[in-house]
This record gives sequence, structure tokens and C-alpha cells, in this order.
Amino acid sequence: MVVDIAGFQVADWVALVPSLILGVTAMLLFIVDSIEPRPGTSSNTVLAGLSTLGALGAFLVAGYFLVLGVGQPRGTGAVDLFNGQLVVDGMSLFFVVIVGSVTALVTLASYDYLEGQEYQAEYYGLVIMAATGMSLMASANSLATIFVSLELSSLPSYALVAFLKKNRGSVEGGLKYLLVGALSSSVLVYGISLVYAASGSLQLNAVADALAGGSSVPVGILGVGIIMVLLGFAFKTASVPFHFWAPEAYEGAPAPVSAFLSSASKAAGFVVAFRVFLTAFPEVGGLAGGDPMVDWVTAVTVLAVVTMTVGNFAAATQEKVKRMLAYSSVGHAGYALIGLAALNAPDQGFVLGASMMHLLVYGFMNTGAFLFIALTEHWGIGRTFQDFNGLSTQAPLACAAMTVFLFSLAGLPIGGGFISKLYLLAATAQAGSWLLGAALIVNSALSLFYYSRVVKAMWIEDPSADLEVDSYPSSLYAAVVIAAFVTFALLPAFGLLSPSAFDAASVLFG
Amino acid sequence: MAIQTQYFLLLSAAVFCIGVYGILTRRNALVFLMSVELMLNAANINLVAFSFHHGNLTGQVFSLFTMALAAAEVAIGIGIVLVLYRNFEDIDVTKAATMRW
Amino acid sequence: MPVAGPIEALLAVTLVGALAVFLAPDEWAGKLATAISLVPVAVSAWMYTAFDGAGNALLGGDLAFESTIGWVQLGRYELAYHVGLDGISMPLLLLTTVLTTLALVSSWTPIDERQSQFYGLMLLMEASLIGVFSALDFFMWLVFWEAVLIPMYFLIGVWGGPRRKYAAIKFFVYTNVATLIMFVGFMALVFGLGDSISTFDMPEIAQALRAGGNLSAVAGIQPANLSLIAFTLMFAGFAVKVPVFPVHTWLPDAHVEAPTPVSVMLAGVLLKMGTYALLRFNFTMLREVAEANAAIIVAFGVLSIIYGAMLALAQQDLKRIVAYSSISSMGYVIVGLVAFTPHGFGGATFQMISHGLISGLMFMTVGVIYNETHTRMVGDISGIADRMPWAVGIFVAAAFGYMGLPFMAGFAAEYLIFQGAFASSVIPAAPLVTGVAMFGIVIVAGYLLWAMQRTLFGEYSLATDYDVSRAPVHDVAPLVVLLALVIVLGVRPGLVYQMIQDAVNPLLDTALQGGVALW
Amino acid sequence: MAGAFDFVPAIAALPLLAFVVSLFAGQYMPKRGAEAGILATAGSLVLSIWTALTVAGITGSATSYNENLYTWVAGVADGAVTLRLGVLVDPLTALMLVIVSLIALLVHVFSLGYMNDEGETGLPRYYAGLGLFTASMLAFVFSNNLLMAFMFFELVGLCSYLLIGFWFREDGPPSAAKKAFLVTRFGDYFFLIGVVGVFATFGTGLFAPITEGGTVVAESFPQMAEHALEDGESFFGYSAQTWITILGMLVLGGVVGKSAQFPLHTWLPDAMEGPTPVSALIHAATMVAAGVYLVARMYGFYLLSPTALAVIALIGGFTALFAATMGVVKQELKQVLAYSTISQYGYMMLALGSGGYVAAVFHLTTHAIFKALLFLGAGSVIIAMHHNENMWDMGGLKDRMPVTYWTFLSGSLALAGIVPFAGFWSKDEVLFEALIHGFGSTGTLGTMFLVAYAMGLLAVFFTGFYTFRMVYLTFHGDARTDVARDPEPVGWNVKGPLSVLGIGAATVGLINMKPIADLTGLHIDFLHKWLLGPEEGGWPALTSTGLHHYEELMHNVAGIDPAYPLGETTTLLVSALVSLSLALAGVLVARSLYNEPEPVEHTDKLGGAKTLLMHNYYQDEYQVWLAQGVTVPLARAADKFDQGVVDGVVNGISSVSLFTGSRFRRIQSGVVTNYAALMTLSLVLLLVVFVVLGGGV
Repeated sequence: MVVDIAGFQVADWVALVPSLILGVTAMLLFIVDSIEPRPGTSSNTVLAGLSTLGALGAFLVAGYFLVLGVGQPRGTGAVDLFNGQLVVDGMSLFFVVIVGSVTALVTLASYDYLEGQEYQAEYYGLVIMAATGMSLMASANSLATIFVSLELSSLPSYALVAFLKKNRGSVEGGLKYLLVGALSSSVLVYGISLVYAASGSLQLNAVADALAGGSSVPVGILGVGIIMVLLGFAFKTASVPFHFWAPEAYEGAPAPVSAFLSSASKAAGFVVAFRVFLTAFPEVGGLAGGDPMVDWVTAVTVLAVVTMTVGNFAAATQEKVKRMLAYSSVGHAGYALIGLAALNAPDQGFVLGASMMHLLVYGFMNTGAFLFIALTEHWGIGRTFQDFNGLSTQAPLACAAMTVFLFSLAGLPIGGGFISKLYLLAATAQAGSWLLGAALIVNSALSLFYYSRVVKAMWIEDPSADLEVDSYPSSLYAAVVIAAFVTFALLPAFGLLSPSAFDAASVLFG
Repeated sequence: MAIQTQYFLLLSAAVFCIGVYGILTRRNALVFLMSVELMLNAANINLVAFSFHHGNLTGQVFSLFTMALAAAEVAIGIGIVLVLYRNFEDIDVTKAATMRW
Repeated sequence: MPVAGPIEALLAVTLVGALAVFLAPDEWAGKLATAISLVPVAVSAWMYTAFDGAGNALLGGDLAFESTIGWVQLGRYELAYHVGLDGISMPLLLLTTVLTTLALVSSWTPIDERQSQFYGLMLLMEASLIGVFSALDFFMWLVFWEAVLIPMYFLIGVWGGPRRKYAAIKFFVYTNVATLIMFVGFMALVFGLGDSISTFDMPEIAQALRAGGNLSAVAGIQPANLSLIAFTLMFAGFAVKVPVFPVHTWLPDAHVEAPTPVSVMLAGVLLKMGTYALLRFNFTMLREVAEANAAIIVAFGVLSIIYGAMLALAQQDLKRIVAYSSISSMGYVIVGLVAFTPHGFGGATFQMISHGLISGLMFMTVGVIYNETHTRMVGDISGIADRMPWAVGIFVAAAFGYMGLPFMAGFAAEYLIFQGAFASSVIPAAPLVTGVAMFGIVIVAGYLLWAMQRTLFGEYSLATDYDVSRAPVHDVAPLVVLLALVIVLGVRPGLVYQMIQDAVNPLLDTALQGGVALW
Repeated sequence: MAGAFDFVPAIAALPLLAFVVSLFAGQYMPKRGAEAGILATAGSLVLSIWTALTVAGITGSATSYNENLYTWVAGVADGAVTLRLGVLVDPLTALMLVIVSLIALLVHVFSLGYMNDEGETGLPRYYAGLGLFTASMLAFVFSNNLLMAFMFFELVGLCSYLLIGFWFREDGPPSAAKKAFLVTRFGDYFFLIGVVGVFATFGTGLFAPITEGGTVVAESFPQMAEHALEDGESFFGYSAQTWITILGMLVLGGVVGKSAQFPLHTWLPDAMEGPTPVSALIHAATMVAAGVYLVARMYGFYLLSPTALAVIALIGGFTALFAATMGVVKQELKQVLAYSTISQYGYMMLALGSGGYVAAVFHLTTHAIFKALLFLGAGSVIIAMHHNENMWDMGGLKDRMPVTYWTFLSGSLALAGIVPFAGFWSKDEVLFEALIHGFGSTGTLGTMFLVAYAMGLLAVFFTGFYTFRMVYLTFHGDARTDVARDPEPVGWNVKGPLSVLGIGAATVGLINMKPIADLTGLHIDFLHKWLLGPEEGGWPALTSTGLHHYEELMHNVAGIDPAYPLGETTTLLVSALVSLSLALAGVLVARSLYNEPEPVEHTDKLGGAKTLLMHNYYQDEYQVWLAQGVTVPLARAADKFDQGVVDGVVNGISSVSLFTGSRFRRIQSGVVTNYAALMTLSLVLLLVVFVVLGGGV
């Protein structure tokens, strides 16, 4: 198979280059570490630089492909690989962009964060591994590949959360993440097995065709399968009811890892969910008209409402900033779920695109927020809101960046979060699902309240006497500031990526 | 003569439920992992049975993947259980509850 | 179309200026900011003289200083940077620039810490306000609309009074919710217009809506009900900003806690955003719904007038008095708008300007007195007329301006509103309703005269032991300027009323489609 | 060539200039700004006289003038009224202009003695206030439309506020100023509705039509109302008759407030807290007259509504009597004068209500003169008494300050209505008109007039009594205090104005000695002629404000006609005799009670009535109660409601959501087994809801 990329006739696997870059980088990291005389002593700089370059490369190539139109109608059209086990289309590239950029920021920040830590090579290796998995999730087009890539991203994540072996929080978080993850993956696999039972196939398009033809086994089995698959993805996206791992894992994990999981991993989970439900189960869900066999749209609606409500309300009353962010990330999962919930709208691509754009912006603003937490952990100031009092007097630049993240998360016009959130709201209006709209309004108001608690602490409250910021770690700062800049830039420059998002979205609806 | 497929389905469901039961009742991290194994294998039963039912090999192949991944999962799991023991002097999953609310 | 017009210049100067002031040292941040803010004043003054707009911006009138740049392609919709002025927005823009400069000068005395941040934020707010009054693309407008909140939050939260944190967050969340509600309403309209609209260009949408028959059902809601729902949501959203009873309670807290210059901006310009939006959206785009529900709307207006005035009557804090009376004054605007008569619309718009000036003047005067006495409680001050004659003299003048003394802007505005409302064919029992609304002018006299008698006149005494002396010149100067403006507009309303009328009259042109009443 | 009419605006502009000058440059002038005021008012007086002469046809041909000079607000759309400022000059205007500017000039001069020589501070403010007042008052007088009238009506209110509160360091004046403005504002509220209503109904507020070359270019609202009445139109769902009445009553609200008529009279006695010259100018001669003047100005409109006329007459008659009775027991010089002022304006209202247009204007004129005189006289006494106003501390000032005494006496005789002093002629005419119209008018209207007449007549007695009680207590008998024994002498600037006005008070009645005229057949009722105008053409035809027109309206619309129960001459004489004798009776009673070396309180003789009178019929009490006993508690309640309920809901929502949050977070128990349980539970739940119930199986 040959595809035309930018006028060059190249083998179709070239379309997969972004993911390959990540995979190769992971290998390189292990090589670099292993050629070092004494294990675990590789120079931080090399490892961080290498992985950052890898992630950046994946990000840039994917972006370039997006611009070229690879996998998109205006370009080559969706590129099917390995008999449709993997597919490279606008959506996959779009999410590779998210994953790549987040990974780059995280690895960049980790350079300072991991100062003096052991097993750095393993750390970077695992991060890039997980990133590879996520990028593959974006392309996975068969339940089999989906499960494999999903595990490829999950397993390193468990280890990463528990990376600080001597830190009880980290270990506890890792444990919970692992156990909940194991349970969820088994639910997912069981669901997959039932879907296979109903359809006799794992490749998504084939599943869709088989189901459209009506199946030999009772639809109830299919229904159970679909619900279980949905919950399996709910784990990855940290949505209720499989969100329980998130607060602890995010709180316990090293802040960069929290950033990585809450942004990239969540996005990957969503791309899989989007692809599976919109490629394999549209007829089943009644999207093609007619009443649904299994009304997963309503199920997702319920999950979305519950998720954003639980996440935000719990976040509103936290004492620790990091945990607040963890819960808020659950809330945002609820927002993003609107993309699968408000689908009885005339313009479904609009709805899904809004959700995708939100994930993109969220990738930057949330990563930035967690990296700011990494900064504070690096400074060793406490974790509660009070500990942040008057921080702006010590580190105005970082605090300004954090303010941008928080207000953008709250949906104020200081970052791309403003447009994406309003677009989700618009989507609910278009679909006429007032429940979602009302929930979104209430929650976003509440979120404004608790986000501004941090801002208040940093800017309005007076610093406590012993507040002392001694060091200004360059790479952490760089990561935070870049994230802030991009978050802000995404307000005026929202249009750079939104067309590809909306195109990619509408493609899924054929 | 072949056994009808729905019996396999019932079997797998039963195994799955046993696994869930184990997860809900046992506090030992290792047993927890074992229960997860049970659930995964329940899925495998389905996959194999229905691959036979549908007459294609996809399911059987996928079940191999599942087993491999299950193994990997346990590998990581054991590692985490180790550090858990180092930090909490116990592998009771309910003991590790410093972070909540 | 020219891209770098004066409006862009205004935005650029204020934004860059804000940045510069942020980086400037505290010592001369105030002077620097004031100097920078003179540029917008000059530019907007020139714009006023060079103003060549005609008709209403949303109804196909000729826009002044218009410019358009494509911005974002979102799904089917194309967002654009589209700004321009008509006879309604021009005076408001002028009000914004002038009031900002005066507020900046008036903050030299009270603001004594973190100056560079304060003045920077003030300039940021000016930029956003300029955007609000000039943007014509809905999303663009929304960006500025919400952007106003951010500097306001800090200005109240950092430099405010004892309960500043509560006031700031209350203002923040309250108005934010309002925006989201309003947004849903408007989007419902946009989707209702379906394929006939592919942008968020406000003129395009307004004309499509007024043409009638373009609305189609959204999610099973029939067009008539759709427009009613949209109207209700948007009215609810904007009512918070105005504010209209019963969604006004953020205002007194915000005012009392905010430092004087911020109160000036809040009462002078921010409240006008609400009525401006009501005029632009509800009363321009959904005229028939507004007329069908005139009874309810006017009830809200009258209620705000009387209720706000009664509340002002019960206050002890000078700032609270002015704050509540602002609610009352903005009620007049609602009454004027819903009258659907030339003088009704014109008077309402003119009231936005005049109240902007007069309430600003009131707050500044109270602030000047506070700078000397360090209290705003009516009971604490008595007979300071001796100690600070000029400030007190201006206070009296401002108070009478607030009471609607002829030949001051307030009288012109209120009289025109009454004239418009009295003759309204839309308001049921218009003469009676107008008469009731007008009773506000008696109550306002009641509490202002009472407050003046208690604080300014009588035996000199002061609860806080400060040595009250004449206010510094740079405190009084802005007062004088404002008073002068108030009188000039009172003697010659035409200076702005001509262009206002020119812009509001088209609102009454088209025939009606017949809207659905709430009940 | 530019005639007097072109300079009419200057009549108001000059004092306005004086206001600016004395406000900003006053403190640099030797007399602290008085110079500017005096020059300006003198200029205004000259111009006013020139205008009057022109109106009389002596200088210049045109005898009336009505132009719009300034467009205040241009209504561009159709249905949007245009609001203009303009000048209307007809005999009424000219007369009032002369009166106002004359009194203003005299008061300015007097102030030199009363304020400057007494070493007051803040004089620039004082003279600025006087200047602004004079300007606004004059502008009000020559306003050619209702809105302009209202605007300056409000401005004079402001000046009254500022001048009453001139001594702001004490507690009394600011409070009195507040009350004065507030009470009048309450009246003006109705006035404003009336103005809006008139513009909304007729699209114009012109008092008189504007004509160019004989053709009407802008119709006046009384004319339009007249036509509407003829054509039987209806406005706002009311018949023209009803609507005109409503509008008339609304405007009347402002009149009642400014002219201190019952029930809005309560502010005037308190207003005496202000400097005495101010009382003389504002609260006796001019501003208080504004209300009456307004009625006279739009008399053509009121004549269309008999109801309104009846109300006016009754209010007038009642106020005349009611205020006079209160004047009887007052201790302080200025208080007596204040109540007499209220009473006298009651007479004018009575006259206007009962169709005595000329009588009203006549009494307005004479009263302006003699009441200003009395106040200035009182002022001079107060100077002498070192600002002690209590009459019981005075006595025997007759010999020590003769000029004051004789002038004051002349004023008192005028006030009491003793022939031949000014008051006699005017008051007599007022009563006479009320009487004959009472007999002549049809239906209840006539009886109303008679009732009003009766009250007015009774008031004559009281007027005579309190006036001379005042005179005797102040000037006669023995001095009762050391100050009274050795009063402070007053200067030329006090005596000058007194003498001018004293002569005036004695003589001004001569301008309209209607009884004599009727008896002798000599045409010496100049004022009558002045307001009557030529039968055909001339200013009445142009402005339709002539007496002929009014008499037609009275006859045709209101149904007011004169009737002479005893024949014309006899009735005239009888009514004159009755009122005169009543006045004399009052004087004599006062003489018998108080003209003795050591007069004593006789108020106890009144028994229960005394307390009632001392408390002014509890008018203030109930108005204060309305303000503080009703409104303030209501406001407090509203505040409670706002804080508790409206804001309570807002805060409630936030605390409720925070509480919910604190519960939600409890789900996160921290024990992973619970998580597993919850996950399984929710899985089962979803399966049940969406598969079993969802009709899957």
C-alpha cells in the first residue's frame, strides 16, 4: 500500500511515524541507560533531552501531518493499516498532537523535578512507553489493538504513580490505581468478549456491519458488553463510576506524572471511547435514526452529568490544591463526555469537535496547573490553600501562569478554555439536552469558585512569615510558562487547530 | 456433539462473578490480583467459545493477548505490592488509606 | 476595510499601556497610567468629532470606524473580529475613556500599595470595556464581556475593604453564571436560525431575527417558544449586570468593599454593560417578545426603581446609599427601553451616559470625603462643610444632579424616559405606571437630602479622630470635570442625544411578528 | 432695530452672571459680591421696566412677544416631541418681571445692612444664591412653555434650599432647608407628571401660540385643549374633560407645594430659619408667588375644568382662614408673617379659583410689595434686637426706630386691609369676585365659591387681629428687655428699601381701585385695563392670554357668571364694607388686648384651641410621622427583606452547594475495597437500567 504524503509516494506505515517516533525514543532511552556503566546513573540531561525531543518530534510530525491533510478527506483519506487494525485519520493525529505536546511538557518539567532521584532512565522510559501506548490508542481501530495499546499505556502509568518508592502517598496511589485499573481492564475485556460474542468480530467497522445486519445472539448480551466497555473506558478517562483511583493517584503521584495522566491519558481514553462508540455502535445507539437497541447515548449523558457534578462538588471543598485539581480533572472528564452525550443534535460533528477541542486546551491548561504544583513541591511549600498564601510576592511569573491556567479551566477569556467550554455549552443547547446544559452551568460556576480560591491565596492573601522561595528551576519554569503561553494563545489562535478537530469529528459521522 | 455456546457463556459469567466476589471480600493484595485473573479468564472463556461459535480465530488469538497482558499486569502488581509492604508493613489493601475524601 | 482603525488604536494603547504599567515601579505607576489613559481620551474625543455613523449598528446602519478580520472557523460557524460604532456605542465609549482617566486620577490618594498592579488592571479593564462597546461579533463581544470580570475581581479583592474577598467572589461567580445563562439563550437563537446564519455577526443575526420567519424549531421547541425562552434567558443573564431586582444583591457588597475608583468604574460603566446588552440583544433582536411581555418587564423596572430607592433610604453607609440608588436609576433605563418609543429608547441610552457621569461623581465625592475622614458612616460625620468647602459644594451639586435637577444630565435623561414611557403604547396603563415609576424622584430627594443634612451640615464632629482639611487639588479636579460634563450635557443634551436618537429610531421601524407572552 | 423684547433673556442673564461672579470672585470684592448682585438686579429692573413700557405700547409697536429661542432636545423621529426654551412676554409677564426685579434689587440693598454690617461670613455664597435665585425666578416668569417653567421652578427650589440653609453650622437651618425642598418636591412630583402628560397629550407645552405675521405656527396647549373639548376628543381612554381635569390637578400639585397651600404649607414657617432678606424675597414676595403665577399663566387651561377651579377656590379659601388662625398665637415676628403669607396666597388661589383673574394678579402685586416690606421691617427690628425674634422681648420700639415703625405700620395696614392701603383694594376685589361668581355660577360650583368666600371673609378678621397684635407687641407699650430699651441702630441700606416699599404699600392699591372706578365711572382700574387688552387684535389676539378670552371661557366652558344679589353697586359697597369692618374689628380687638404698657398672654382664653393652634393643627406632626413613622420603618423592613431573603437565597445556594460538596467527597472513603464495591454496584445498576429495563433482554 502506498499513500501520497506531501507529494511523496510513501509506504502507508509512514502515516504511523508519530507513534513510531515515541516507540523508538523509548527504546533509545533504555539503550542509553544500559550503556551507562552503573545502572541508574545516567545523566538527567541526556534522558530528559532525549525524551523531550522524542515527544516533541511526535507532536511536530503529527501536527505537520494534520496540516498536510494526512488521513483526512482533503488529503489521503483515512489510512488503514494491518487490515484496519490501526487507522490514521484526522482524529488520531489530533490526539497524538495532544499526547505529544503534553508528554514534551512533562518530560521537560521532570528534568528539574527528578533532580537527585534514582532510576530516572526508568522514569523517562515508562513515560515515553505510556505515551506510545496513548498514541496507539488514538489510532487503534480494533477492540484488540485498543485493549493492547490501552494496557501499554496503563501498565507504565501504575509504575509511574508509585515511582517515589519511599513515599507512602505515592505507593498508596499506585496501589489503588493498579487495583482499580486491573478490575476495570477485566471489565473491559469481558465487555469486549461479549461484543465479540454478539458480532463475531473485533475490528470496529466489521463490528458495526455485523451489528447492522442483526446478530445471532440475544441483544442483551451485546448490551451488557457495551455497558462494560463503556465503563472500561470510564476508568481511562477517570469518569464516574470508575474514577475512584483518580484523586488518590493524582495526589500521591509525582506532580509531573499527575499532569501526564490527567491530561494525556485522559485524552487517549476519550479518543478510544469516541472511536469505538461512533465507529462500532452508532446504529446500536440509534444515531442512524430509529430507536436504539442499547441506549448508550442516554447512559453517557447520565455518566457525564454525574461525573461533572461529583468532580466539581468534591473539588469545591478540598483543602489540598493538588487534590482539588485531581477532582476538577474528574469534572472536566464530565465536560468532555458531552461529546458522546449530546449526540441527538443536528450537527453532531459540532458537538464532538467541541469536546475534542476542549481536550486539547485542557491538555495544556491542566498540565500547566499540575506542573505548577510540581514547582511548589520542588520548593517544598505545603500543599494546602493556606500554604499558597501570598506566593505571588515570591514568584509572580509562575503565579501569573497559574492564574492563566486556573481561569482558563474555569472558562474565563484568558485562555482557550473559554471558547471550548462555551462550545460545549452551545452543543448542549443545540442538542436541546437542557439537563446537560444546566449541569454544565452550575458546575462551571462552582468551579470558578474553587479555582479562584487558589488565585485568592496567591494574590490576595498576605504571605505567612516563613514563606521562602529559594530556587527558580529553569526547566520547570520553562514548561509552566510555555504551557501558560499556549493556553493563552489558544484564545486568539483557537482557529489553528479547531478546523481539523471539527473535520475529524464530522468524518466519524460519515 | 458440541456443547451449546450459551453454557460457555454461563460458565464465564459464573467465573467472572466469583472473581468479583473475591475482589469485594478479600483484603490481601495478592488475592485481589488473583481474582482479577479469574475475571480476565472468564473473558477468555467467552472469546474462545465464541470464536468457535463464529467459526473465526480472532477470539482465540485475542485471548492469547489477554493472557500475556494479564501476566504483565501481575508483574507490575507484584512490584507495587512489594513497595506497599515496605511502606505499610502489610499487604492488606484496606490499610493503605492515608489519602481520602 | 481598514484594519488599523482608531478602535484598534484604543485597544492597543490600553493593552500595551497596561503591560507597561505592570512593569513600572509603584512610585510613578499612577502618573504613568494616567498619562497613558489620556491617549484614549484624545482618540475617542477625535472619534466623536469625526463620527460619521448613521442608523443602528445592528439594523444595517452605517458604522463608524468599522473593521473586520476573520478569526476562528468553528464547525459551521465563522467567528470574526468585527468592531464598529454607532450612535449608541459612541457615547458609551467616550464615557468609558473619560471616566477611566478621572478614576485613575482619583486613585492617587487612596491607593497606596501595589500601585503598578492596580493601575495596570485598571487599564486592562478599560481595554475590555472599549471592546464590549465596540465589538459586533458575538463571540468577540463575549470575550471582552467576560474579560471585564478578571481585573474587577482583583481590583475588589486586593484593594477592597474588610469584606473584600466575599464581595469579590460573589461578584465574580454571580455575574459569570449570568453570562453562561445568557449564552445558552443566545445560542438557542443562533441554532434556531439554522443554515440562514453561518457567523456570529450580531448585525447579521439581528436582521435575520427581525426579518421574522427565519427561526426554525430547535430540539423540538417551536420558534415562537424558542424566542420566548431565549429572551427570558438573555434577560435573566443581563439583568444581573444591570442589576434588576431581585438579582441585585452582589452590587451593594461590591460597591461598599471596592476602593473608590473601582466603584466609579463599576457604577459608571460596568452597570451600563447590562443595559447596553439588553438594548442590543433583547430589545433589538427580539422586539416582538419584549413587546408581548412589556407588562412583566416594566414591572421589574418599576420594582427596581422604588425598591432600590427604599433600600437606599435605609442605609447608613454613604457608599451603600449611592449603590442602592444606582439600582433605582438603572430601573429607569429598563422602563425607558420597554416603552418602545423614540424618547424611551433615547432617554434610556442617555440615562446610561448621565448616570455613568453622576454616579461616578457621587462615588468620587464620597471617596474624597472618605480620604479625609476615613469613615463613610452617616452617623460618624457631621458638619464637614466648613473643613472642605469645595468638596462639599460639589457633593451638594452632585446630589441635586442625582435628584434630577434641571440643566443637569440626570434631569434630561429621566424626563425623556418619562416622556417616552408616558406615551408608550406597549406598556399597559402607561400613564399610571410612569407616574408610579416617577415617585422615585421623591424618594431619592429624601435620602440624599437626609444624608447631606446629617454629614455635611450642622455642628462639626467626627467619630474617627482624623484632622479633616481641604482635599488636595488632584482629588477635586476630577470632580470638577465630571460636574462640568454633567451640566454641559444637562444644558445641551443634543451633544450626544442627536446621535443616540439617530441610532435608536431604526429600532422602531420594522413591523412586528407578534411574540408569545409569558402568560 | 432691537426692541426691548430682544433683551428679555438678559433680564435673567444678568443675575446669572452675578451668580457666577459673586461665587468665584465674591471674596475679593469689598462687599463680598453684593456689588454684582445689585448692579445685575438694577439692570434687570431697568430692562423689565423697558419691557413693560413696550408692552404698554409706549416704546415700540409690538405689545407682546412669544418666541422659541433654544432647542433643548430635538425629537427627530415622528412622535418624539421636541423640547424648547423660549420667551413669552405679555402684560402679566411684564408686571411680574417688574415686581420680581424691583423686590430683588431692594432685598440686595437691604442685605448690605442685614448681612454685611452684621459681619456674616460666607457672603459670596449668599449673594451667589440670591443671584441664581433672581435669575431662575425671572426666567420662570418669562418661560413660554410648561417644561421650561418646571425647570426653573425646580431651580428656584434649589436656591430656596441653599439660602434657607445658609447658616449651615447650626442644626435648624439645614433641617428646615431639607424640609422645604422635600415638601415642595413632593408637589413638584405631581407637577412633573402633569408636564409629561401635557406634552404627551398635546405634543407641546406652549402657554400661548406662536404666530408669524398673524398666522399661528405653533399652537398652545390651552388652545388645543379647548378645541379637544369642543370636538369631544378623548385621551388615554378618558374624555377630554376628565383628562384636562386630571392634568390640571397634577400641575396644581406643584402650585400647592410652592405657594405653601394646605396641605403642603408646612415648610414655609420652618423656612424662616433662613436670613430675613431671603424670607422677604423668596418666601414672601416672589418664589411663593410662582405657584399662583403658574395658575394665572395657564389660566386658559384651568378655566376648561370647573372641577379644578372649585378645588383651587376651596384650597385657597380654606388655607386663608386656616393659616390666619395659626398666626394668631405665634410668639415670633417672622412666624406671624410666615403664616400671614400662607393665608394671603390662599386669597390669591381663592380669586383664581373663583374666576377673579384680575383680583388674583392685583393681590399678588400688592402682597409682594407689602409683605416684602413687612419682612424687611421685621429684619430691621431683628437687627435692632440682636437677632432676637420673640415679640414678648420687644415693645416700645416705636420711638426708638421711627422709620421702621411707620413703614412697618403702612405695611400692616395694607396687610390688614384697611382703606386706603394697598391690601384693602386687592383683598376686597378678591372677595367681591368670589361673592358675585358664587351667586352667579351654576350648580355646585357656585356653592363651592360661596363656601370659599365665607372662609376668606372670616379670615379677614383674624388677619386684622394678628397683624395688629404683632404691631402692638413689637412697637407699642414699654420696652420689655434691655435690648429693646437700647436697640442697635440701622443704616441707610435698611431704611432706604423700607421707605420705598412703605410708600409702595400705601399707594400701589391705586393701580386698580375698582370700587371707585365703578362708583365714579372713572376708568382708573389700570391693572384691569392692563390685563384686558384691546377688544380686537393687539396682544390678546396673538397670545390668547387676554381677559376677554378668559371671560368667554368662564362663561362658555366653566359656567362662571357674575350675579349681583343686591344690584351691582350695592353689592360692591356691601362686600367692601363687610370686609373692611371685619378687618377693623380685628384691629380693635387686638388693640384692646395688647395696646397697653405691659401686655400679657391672652392665648389661655382660647382654652383647648390654644394647644391646637400652637401645634399648627398637628400638620407637621402627621407629616413627620408619614416620613419617619411610616416610610423609614418601611425602608428598614425592605432592607431586612433584602439582606435576609433576597441575599439570603444567594448565600444559601452557595452554602448548600458547599455542604453537598463536603458530602460528595465522603464517597472517596480511601479504602480501595469500597471503591471496588461501588464500581461493581454502579455496573450492576447501569446494566439493570439500560439492558434489562432498556428492553435489551
